[in-house]
Amino acid sequence: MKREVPLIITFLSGIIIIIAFFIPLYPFGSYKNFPGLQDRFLQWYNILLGFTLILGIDTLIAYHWKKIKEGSKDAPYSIALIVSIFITLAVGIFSWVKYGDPFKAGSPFMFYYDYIFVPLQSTMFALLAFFIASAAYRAFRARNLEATLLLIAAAFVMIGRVPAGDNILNIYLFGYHITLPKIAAWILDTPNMAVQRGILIGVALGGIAMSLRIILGIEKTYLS
Amino acid sequence: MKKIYDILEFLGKIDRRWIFLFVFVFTTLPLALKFKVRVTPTEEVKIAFNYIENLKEGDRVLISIDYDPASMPELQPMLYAILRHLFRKNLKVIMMGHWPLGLPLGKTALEEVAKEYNKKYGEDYVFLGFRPGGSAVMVAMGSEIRNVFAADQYGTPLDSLPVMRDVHNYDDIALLIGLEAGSTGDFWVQFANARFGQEIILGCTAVIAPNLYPYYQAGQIRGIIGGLRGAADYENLVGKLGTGSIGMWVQSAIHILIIIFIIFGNVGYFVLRRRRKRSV
Amino acid sequence: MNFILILFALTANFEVTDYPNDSGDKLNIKIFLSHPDSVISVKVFREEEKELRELEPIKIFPEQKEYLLTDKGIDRGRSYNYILEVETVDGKKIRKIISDVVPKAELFHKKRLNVLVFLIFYSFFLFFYLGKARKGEELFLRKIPGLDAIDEAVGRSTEMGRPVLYILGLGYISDIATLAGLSILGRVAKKVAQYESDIIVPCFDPIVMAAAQEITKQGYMEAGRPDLYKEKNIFFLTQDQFGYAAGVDGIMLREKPGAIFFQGYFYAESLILAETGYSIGAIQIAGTTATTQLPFFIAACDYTLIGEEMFAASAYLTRDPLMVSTIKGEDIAKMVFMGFIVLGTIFGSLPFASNLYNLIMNFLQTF
Amino acid sequence: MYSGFLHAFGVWLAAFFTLSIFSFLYKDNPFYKFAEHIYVGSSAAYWILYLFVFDVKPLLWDAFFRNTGFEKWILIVPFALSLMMLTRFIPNISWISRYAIAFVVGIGAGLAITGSIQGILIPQLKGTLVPLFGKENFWHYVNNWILVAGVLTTLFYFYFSIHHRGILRGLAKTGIIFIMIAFGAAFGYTVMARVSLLIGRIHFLLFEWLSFIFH
Repeated sequence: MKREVPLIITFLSGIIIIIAFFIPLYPFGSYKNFPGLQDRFLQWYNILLGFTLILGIDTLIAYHWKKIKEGSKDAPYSIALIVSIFITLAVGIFSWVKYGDPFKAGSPFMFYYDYIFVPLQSTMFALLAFFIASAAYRAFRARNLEATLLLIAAAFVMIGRVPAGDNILNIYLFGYHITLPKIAAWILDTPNMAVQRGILIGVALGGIAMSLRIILGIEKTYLS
Repeated sequence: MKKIYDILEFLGKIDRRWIFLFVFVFTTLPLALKFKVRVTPTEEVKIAFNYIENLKEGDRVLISIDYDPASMPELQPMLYAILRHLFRKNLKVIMMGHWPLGLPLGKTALEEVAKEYNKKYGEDYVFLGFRPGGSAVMVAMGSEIRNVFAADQYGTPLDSLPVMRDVHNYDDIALLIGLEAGSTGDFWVQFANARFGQEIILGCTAVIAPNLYPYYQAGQIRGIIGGLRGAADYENLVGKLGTGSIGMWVQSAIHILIIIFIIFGNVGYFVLRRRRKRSV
Repeated sequence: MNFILILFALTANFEVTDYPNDSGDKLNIKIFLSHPDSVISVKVFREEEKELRELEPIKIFPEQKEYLLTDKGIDRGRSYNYILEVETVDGKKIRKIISDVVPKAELFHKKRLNVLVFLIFYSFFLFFYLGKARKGEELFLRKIPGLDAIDEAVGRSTEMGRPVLYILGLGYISDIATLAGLSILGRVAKKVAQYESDIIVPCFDPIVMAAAQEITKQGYMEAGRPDLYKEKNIFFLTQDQFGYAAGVDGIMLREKPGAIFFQGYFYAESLILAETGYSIGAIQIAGTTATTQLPFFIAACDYTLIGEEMFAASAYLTRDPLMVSTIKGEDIAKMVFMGFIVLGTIFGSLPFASNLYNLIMNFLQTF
Repeated sequence: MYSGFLHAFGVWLAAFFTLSIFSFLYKDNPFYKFAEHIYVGSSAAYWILYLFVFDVKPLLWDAFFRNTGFEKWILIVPFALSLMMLTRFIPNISWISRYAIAFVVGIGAGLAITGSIQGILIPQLKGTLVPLFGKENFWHYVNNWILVAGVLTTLFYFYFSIHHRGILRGLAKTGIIFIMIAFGAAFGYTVMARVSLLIGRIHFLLFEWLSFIFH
């Protein structure tokens, strides 16, 4: 009962979406102001997907709560985490009730967003500028043909896409004006495009195979 | 001769915190001294600009905020430049988003630029906000946008907003501009363009720009505005330089710095390998 | 010259057709105006039981000659009359009437036949191979060169008397890349057990950690050395992206592993991991489907399994019918794609084959 | 947006968090850990807030009071499914959440199949059918040759049902050359993205935090 019914639900909901894709007739497609099965299922899907956003939160709080109870050396950080969850939530709900919209410029929630959340998240990723420079220096070696090709293409695109590269190279070949930006643009337009297309097709084929297995109940890991 | 090899080998072993210092200095100094550089716009950005330039006055343009503060330095200047262009051409702007963490960024930019061109909310622009569902929202907007957005962010029903009165689905939207930091752009292409024929231009971070070229070549999107370079190009085309252009001088400096680091690293590597081959 | 222009009386016309591929509640109205600049207003009315309903007014642009309007929410199968009224600058009024137009519903969306053809063809081959694989038939998969690199790396690491470090990335148990990484872990654990060496697996997600412990223990058992398996070497580190990278860097510098494996789904932290791994001189074998991280791994690691090579490697190792049959099904689809591209480009280049080429292109048109 | 004092206090707060994250460059330290945990905590809270502001309120609450008749009472179904989803937080009855998750996964799979075939496979195939010779100028066709060769050899590189020997080995080798050039381009462009993030933060530190020095 606990395993069969979910598989049936997955099968029915998946099949109806696929059938409604091919058959516009009511009840699959909408007719005048009677929503069809597809539009109604999508509406329910939107509502439910919102709830999946918060699914991980209980494991997060449980994990940090355990660290506080155990009194591990990282306990103060866990306290900071749980406290910041509730403060942000309280500030958010207060702003929503008071201003009718938490994003109203000047509301306490926007203060929290502008001066705490934005700096934290954007600085977190700004670290990468340093790491990409040190990784480029310490780890990127032309150890074989493949790595050499990668580094040459990288150098062309890097120098071709910044203003410094505009007038380093200026030659005329077969009536074409060759410059570094044009080489970089060509690398992105043709070889890069062809490979990304090849990979895109491979990923799409894999995704379709996985989705088919999910609908037909062959793939059950999502139920674990 | 041995002295030179020692120096070359040393080049391969500089401590990484020196590298961090170089990057910090070459970013802070040019910014502090406000170095500016003129960029000649790249082809795809010009094509995107011209596409918007050919839209008719009063056409409705849907902007989708699909990024968050982690991609703000690239996409926020791009959003400002695009909004200035749209309002200058008296196009109607409808803003929504799939990344809730980035919505306030979109809303702040929209209100600021709207004030700059004294546009009226409800008449010239509208902010719809976010609905969970991703591709399901995109498909629902293909039949009737009110199935998903019955009201705007402030609770006003769409029918009482002049901009939205005769907008029902993609047939009434001249162009969709997606500002992408992840894979939401791919979904727009699959569900808005392939299924309903919606014309799309994608502005994106430089990380995912290479992944969008297959859509551009296949004609599924009309233009790509890639990374800070794309933002600076668009600022140039619109004729109002902003934070996009300021960063380009630093980009030049750091890119050259990194290429030099790669060369140093490889020189040190090959010297070491030759010495080890001879001594073993 | 302008005398002739005035003689050209404005012609306005319109045409009402059934909205294609719908549930029968819509009609398409196309309006033609020869001189849009000399038109003040255009009104379209639908006649229902002697009562005229005006449709939404349309905005006229001086240079646009054609306008498209959709009349919605009408009854399938009922016949309707439409009236077009155009008012011109010099006060003239043009009236055109089209009567008994019937909106029809379509059973099948004709523009989406290409999707159905592909779906049927692809599903057939996927389940054809699944059936064969489940019956135990031997399905050929070429050996992935990366597998030799994996065995060699473990060998050289144990020769130097140093442990092996295995990183499963930041994916969850539901990510395909993490599942592939776990099956490759099984192979590495077995090799490590044979060489009587140690394997360290710091994890990002508790559920993935539990699976990793299970698979590593099984690897040691298959090598006949269950006594060497140390559960404490497979532990949960942290769930923060950069905290995890910093933690793993610390382990690398302390334990100085001879071989490091990055197999799973990675984000921007791949950079920090691969760089420190290279700096301690370890042999690094990476594998991920995250295309944005592949450039760093290729440049910094000794060998990298690119995207689908990871699935092929784990299918080759585990011989799991589901994985093997999926790869065979995908291969058939790729072969058909390659054939289609070769034929399509040739037809596109030969002038006499152009109508065949246009037939293919129309078949592939999605909207 | 904020009064003088509030803005100044906010900028100093932002600068504190910016510098504590940057301290990670020197080494992992308490300041970084403290800032990082606040980041994880506050973003978790955002998701809870967004659930109510953008999902429960407009799609359930407002929809219930706006609609009438059948459309009004049909909303009981998504409401019930949402409660079933929430049972995931209660250990002994968390298996009920499987029904709601099964529905979400089923719809997601159906959308993925139709989206991938119609949105990726068919248009990408159509985009590759470019002419290889004809009246236009010579270089246009060279470009098409390279494009088609790139797609074919990349697809062949990820083809696992045949040994890569002889001529096929050459095809795979060409494939890997194309792939390396493409990943090189991807790496080159990513550098710009990462550097932009740093420019954003340094720009903030200089012109907002130290605005009394730099303006």
